[in-house]
Amino acid sequence: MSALLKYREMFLVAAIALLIAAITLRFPAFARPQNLAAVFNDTSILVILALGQMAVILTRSIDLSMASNLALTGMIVALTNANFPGIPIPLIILEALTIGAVLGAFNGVLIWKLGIPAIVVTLGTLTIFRGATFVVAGGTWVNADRMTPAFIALQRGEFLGMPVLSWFAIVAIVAFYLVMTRTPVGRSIYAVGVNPSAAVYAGIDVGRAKFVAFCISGMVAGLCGYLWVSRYVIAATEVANGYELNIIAACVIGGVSIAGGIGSVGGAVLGALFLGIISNALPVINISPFWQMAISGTAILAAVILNARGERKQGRIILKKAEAA
Amino acid sequence: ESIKIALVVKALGNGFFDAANKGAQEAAKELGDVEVIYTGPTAATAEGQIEIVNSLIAQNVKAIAISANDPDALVPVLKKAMDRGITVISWDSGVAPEGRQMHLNPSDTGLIGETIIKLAADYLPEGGDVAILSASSTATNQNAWIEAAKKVLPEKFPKINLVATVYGDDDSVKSTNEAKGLIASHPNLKAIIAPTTVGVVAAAQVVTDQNLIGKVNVTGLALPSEFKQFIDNGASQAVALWNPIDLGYSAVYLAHGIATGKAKAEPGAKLSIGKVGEVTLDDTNSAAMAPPFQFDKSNIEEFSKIY
Amino acid sequence: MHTAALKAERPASAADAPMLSLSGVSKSFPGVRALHNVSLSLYPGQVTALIGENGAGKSTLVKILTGIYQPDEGEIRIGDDAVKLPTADAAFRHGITAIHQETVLFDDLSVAENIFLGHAPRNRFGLIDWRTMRANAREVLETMGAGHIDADARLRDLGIANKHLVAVARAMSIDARIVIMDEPTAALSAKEIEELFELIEFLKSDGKAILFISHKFDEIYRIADRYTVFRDGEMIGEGLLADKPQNEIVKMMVGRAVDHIFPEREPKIGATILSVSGLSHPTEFDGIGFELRQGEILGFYGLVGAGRSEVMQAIAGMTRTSAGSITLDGTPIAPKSAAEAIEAGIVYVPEERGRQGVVIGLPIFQNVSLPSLDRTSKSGLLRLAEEFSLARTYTERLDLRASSLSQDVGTLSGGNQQKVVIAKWLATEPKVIILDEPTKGIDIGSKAAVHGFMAELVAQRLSVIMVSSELPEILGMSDRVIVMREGRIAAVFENKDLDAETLVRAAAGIAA
Amino acid sequence: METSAAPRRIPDRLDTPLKGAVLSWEALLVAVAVAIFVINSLASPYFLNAWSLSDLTFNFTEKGLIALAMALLIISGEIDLSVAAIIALASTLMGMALQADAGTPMLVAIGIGTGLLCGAFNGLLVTGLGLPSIVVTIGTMSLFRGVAFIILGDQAFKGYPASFAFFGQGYVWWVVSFELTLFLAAALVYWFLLHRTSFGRRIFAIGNNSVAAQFSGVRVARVKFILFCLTGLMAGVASVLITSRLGSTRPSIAQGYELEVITMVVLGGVSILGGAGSIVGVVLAALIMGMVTFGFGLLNVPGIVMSIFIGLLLILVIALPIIWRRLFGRRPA
Ligand SMILES: Nc1ncnc2c1ncn2[C@@H]1O[C@H](COP(=O)(O)OP(=O)(O)OP(=O)(O)O)[C@@H](O)[C@H]1O
Ligand SMILES: Nc1ncnc2c1ncn2[C@@H]1O[C@H](COP(=O)(O)OP(=O)(O)OP(=O)(O)O)[C@@H](O)[C@H]1O
Ligand SMILES: [Mg+2]
Ligand SMILES: [Mg+2]
Repeated sequence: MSALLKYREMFLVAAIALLIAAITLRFPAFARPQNLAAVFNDTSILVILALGQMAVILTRSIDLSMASNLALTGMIVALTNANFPGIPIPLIILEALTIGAVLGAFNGVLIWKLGIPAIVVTLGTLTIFRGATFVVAGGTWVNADRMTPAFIALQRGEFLGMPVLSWFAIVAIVAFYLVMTRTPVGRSIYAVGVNPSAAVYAGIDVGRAKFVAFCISGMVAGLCGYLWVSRYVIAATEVANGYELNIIAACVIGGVSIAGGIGSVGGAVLGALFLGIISNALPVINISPFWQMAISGTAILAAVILNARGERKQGRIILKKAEAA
Repeated sequence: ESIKIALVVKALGNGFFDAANKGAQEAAKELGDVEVIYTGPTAATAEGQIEIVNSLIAQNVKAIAISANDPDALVPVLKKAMDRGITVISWDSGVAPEGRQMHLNPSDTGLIGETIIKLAADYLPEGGDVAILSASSTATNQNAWIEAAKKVLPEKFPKINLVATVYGDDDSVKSTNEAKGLIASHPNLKAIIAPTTVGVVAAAQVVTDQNLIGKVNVTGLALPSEFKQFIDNGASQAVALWNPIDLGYSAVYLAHGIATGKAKAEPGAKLSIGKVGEVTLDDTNSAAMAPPFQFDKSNIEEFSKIY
Repeated sequence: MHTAALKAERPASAADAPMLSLSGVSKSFPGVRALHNVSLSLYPGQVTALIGENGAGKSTLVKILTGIYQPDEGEIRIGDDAVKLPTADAAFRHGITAIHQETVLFDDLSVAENIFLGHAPRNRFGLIDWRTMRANAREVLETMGAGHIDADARLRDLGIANKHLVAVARAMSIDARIVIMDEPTAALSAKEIEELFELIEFLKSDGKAILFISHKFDEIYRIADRYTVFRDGEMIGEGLLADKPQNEIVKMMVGRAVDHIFPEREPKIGATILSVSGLSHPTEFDGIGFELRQGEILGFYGLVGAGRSEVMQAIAGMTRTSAGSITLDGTPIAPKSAAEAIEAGIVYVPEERGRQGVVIGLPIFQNVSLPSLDRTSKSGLLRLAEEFSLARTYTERLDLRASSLSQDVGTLSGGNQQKVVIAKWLATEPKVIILDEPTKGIDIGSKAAVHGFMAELVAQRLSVIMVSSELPEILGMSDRVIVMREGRIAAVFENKDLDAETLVRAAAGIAA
Repeated sequence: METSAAPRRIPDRLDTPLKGAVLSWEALLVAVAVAIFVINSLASPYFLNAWSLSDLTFNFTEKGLIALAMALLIISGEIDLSVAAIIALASTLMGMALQADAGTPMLVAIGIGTGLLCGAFNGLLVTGLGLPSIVVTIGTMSLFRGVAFIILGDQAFKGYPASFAFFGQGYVWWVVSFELTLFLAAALVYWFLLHRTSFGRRIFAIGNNSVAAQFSGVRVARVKFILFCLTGLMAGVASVLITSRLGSTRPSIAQGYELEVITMVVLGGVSILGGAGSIVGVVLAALIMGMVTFGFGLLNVPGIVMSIFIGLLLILVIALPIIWRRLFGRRPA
């Protein structure tokens, strides 16, 4: 759409290309298509999560509870699978989506109906959901030996030469693109972030738009709960602990403005890929993994500074207009 | 009134420690007047263990038996516990000598170090590159074993080439990523040695996922119940472990003995551990239990039913 | 389609039944009774002008009709049916559309989307059809004679006038029966106003009922068929405009003769206190130079967006300048922050009261003492007694109506908030006080109080700069008037026999 | 409310100060704190014991010290998520100084100094470049802890001098620890700063309307910069205490503290949107969180389960007054 957004995404694409080129200098095999596909596959979960977080941030809110939601939903579906191995996997996925959405709706309702700031609500549910993970499992872990082969195998299967996990991410990207750009719900999420009071005049219920965004982020977190536990074949209380900040970081690097209203599906995906490439590359180019944190911190700061430049409000420019007239 | 003994573990939910708790409860039943408090933080951090030890001190427990997340950070609080008359021993993963009265190693450190290398070497007659995927970089026991392994390498296994040691922090995701990194950056890697039950599962899963079964052999220390499938599918030829049930049993038995004055922790002392036998304390008041036990295709089925 | 082409011959007949009628509508806000038992009727094919002073309740009525506010009591009928308008959406569905007074649009969305948000065209999968939407947007803009606006542009990049045209386009994009325009011409140029009027004629001929709000009588007489006058939230009168001369309407609006508003005073003008020369800003203004004398009220007039506020904010340290000098009382100063300007003795009472003036959430006395904290506190420690006495002194002089000084300013009415704002800056005991639109949005009584107080200030040898877009205020209060246009000074007048037309010509750049 | 016939003389206040105090947020927190104290005493026979109560304070003093400064920062409308990372970096640098044989005074200076510098770095990015603080400090959070990881890698620093141990393990008098004493003293200082000085008043003004504050001559950027420095400084102080208490340094030290500190501040009645809050509330919230975690600990409830309680407490304490007002507080307009 807007030229500026395009510019920002091109910038990220360039940064990622540069990053890959630099890594390839040290480790030529990195740029091989199979390897890049593997990196994408590794980053799929972060990509999906970042899209959900983007929907929330666009409405001037923030969801700190995504990683905890992921852990709780992941634990519940793992327990379901362990205790009722006969339940087919599509139903398990449906269960993950539903539980995630319900947890997201819990956040959303508090924000919509009571008007509590999102950061406070999700700070609370961040600990509540994770504590609940411990409680539902009675403090135990669910290991590979308790999961059915189908539960573990689904995302590892191949379809058209790509792992199913990657397809989950691709479907999510397409779905988000359509929802965010082509549906009234998606556009109202943007509108609420750009100017909440104007949204009221346009007939949009601001609280409801936030509620919808939180349902979306919750649903996405729930789905990733299943993907996560079946990927790492373990469901534990500590799963994805602290990951909420990685998700937000991916959005920020992708140019999603924390002040709401600005951000795109492409940006969020690229932001997640940027972090994914770094975490994949460091071990192979033999940079101590201890550098990873500092590098992603620097990337976040660089991204905020650059985005702030792009966004800086233009002056009124009375004089120029006078000359033009 | 019963004697309270706290079994503090690195993190709750870990199958290895749950098994140790089983043994601890057995010991309690056998000793009669003992109540075991099984506790630990949810994430394997020293701060979490410190808060727990503080609350144990307040509860006036008689003894604390701890598997520590950090050998040094826990010393001050454990000292405080001893000052208040509580018996403190460490087991599995030790604390520095000034922070406990004795330490119970699950096995002889040197022996474990040698065993983990041997597990890899047995299936590498031609020799080749191997790497270690450890738990956290501050874990006392793993560090000691790796040290011991490195010592025996040059003389006993000259053809084995240790190319890297990385740390997965006993976190499945981090361990998975580290294992992937090892495979990517060392194309000739023949074996991954993971002397931790979390890391070994993660590494075996990565090898399975990347279709490297037969090319990269995963070995190390593993719980048979968690690891059976990887022996079955060939990602691993063999792993080793001691009996965590016996370990938990012994920790409580020893803590009870010292706390009640029946036993005394001093260099050279021989201490009884009931049905498991007895151990002898060395200069640093450390003792070692049985040599590690090896699991492979022949016996994993049977042991996976026990722990 | 073009307006002229479709102009149908359908004379308005007063016999038609009202398309929309309101009766007994009241609406109160905490501390303010915005509307009391008002009625209003709109007729198909006719323009009704809603006339009233600032704060009379016009915009509140618009918001009730568009579902933003709910009336406390009263009835709305469309045709013969009583309707409820609980949301903006409900109002849309009843065929009511409005151009609001403030531009309530989305800066970061495209022009096309601003026009169609909420009723975008969809394709057969139910997805928004951007291509059609852009085409429709272009068509609507063209119909209004605003074809120069790029439908794909981001709204942020548009000037204020174009934004306003987008707001008009948004209202036009809905196929409505009732069209409401709340001061639609305030930010438009003469040519754009012409085009808007052409559009209104077209809507009239199309049988729509139109409510038109404006403070400009020439416009009202030109376009409207009927009038309704509000004063202080009450309906004072209505009827056909053709029967009513302007002075009678003004009398209904104000409730008394107009010339009583401004205080009589005998200016005692002294030596120059503030002199500004060559003050420039890279993008906003250029070569501003003037002198302010002791005991003088210097009026700054110009059209909205002429850059007066920017100049004043630069003098008061809020914006950096690229060139020029300021001398206060013989000493050159270059304030780099409001704090420095206040220290030097120049204060700026800002134009946007809610955003720049009051600190809602703090009590009245803390608002008043905020710029004077260094004076009321002792080595950094607060002294509440000092703050209260300072606040009491100034708020009582301004005749503030409040139940206590510890009351949150947010609970005060707009006019009383403005008094707190003025008290706050007066309390710093400045040498020069700059008032930017000091009576914007305050009721007539408070307005007189502010004017009276300004007279009192200059009588006490203070010097005042007053920025105002209201001609009567400029003419009634200033000793001299400076007119700004497009970031530069266009003319300077002594206020002797100065007439409105001269000022308007200077502001618009039309040679006399 | 306004009356049209208001008296010429406007009274200073209507409510007596006492009436305000009874209905305040702090009163609610006092009630919660007392309730938890009573429940703890009933639930565990070990709770009412001087040493237990003393040990309890270690559960909140370090986070509480940071919360004091964080409260001011949040009231001004900003936030700092990097405090835990600052602790890690400061501790790491202290460890490095230790390797170079620095003495205790030097170690303390380095710890606090690092905190101050990190805070200044945050402040510079936020006020100098006008960036949103939540994003900046998510970035510096990774950066600071990342630098600690780069320096320390898989190592740990240990062997702090005996005199250094006093800060985190020492007692000033009987069961009164040095940490508790420092926390109480700092609380007093911050209370004074926020509620009794013109600096504090300016913080409230900025939090409620920073543009109007700027127009009123408040140096907004300067005040915010100072608040970031103070928050960093307190994180440095906390780092000294934690490092002393653990007697060693790892880069993963104090993981996740930032959210606990913010929870404490919000629970203490500070508005996350800025502009409102009190130090008394924050101190009470710190005490409540300490008592809850310690009380559950005495019952050997796993820490993660108590966090459910803390999360619920946070949401309930904020939601209940809103629901209450909806149900009963409908005032005539
Ligand atoms: N949201 C609100 N809260 C409190 N008071 C309000 C609110 N909206 C309007 N008012 C008050 O209601 C009264 C009527 O305001 P309104 O905006 O309707 O006036 P208006 O006739 O449109 O004036 P103008 O010509 O200046 O636009 C004013 O006193 C105003 O301060
Ligand atoms: N391009 C624009 N976009 C949005 N708002 C604008 C624009 N230009 C002007 N405005 C608004 O119009 C109003 C008047 O503008 P401004 O104060 O800058 O001009 P001025 O010459 O000082 O006029 P005045 O002080 O009489 O309103 C302000 O509220 C300003 O926000
Ligand atoms: Mg109006
Ligand atoms: Mg202006």
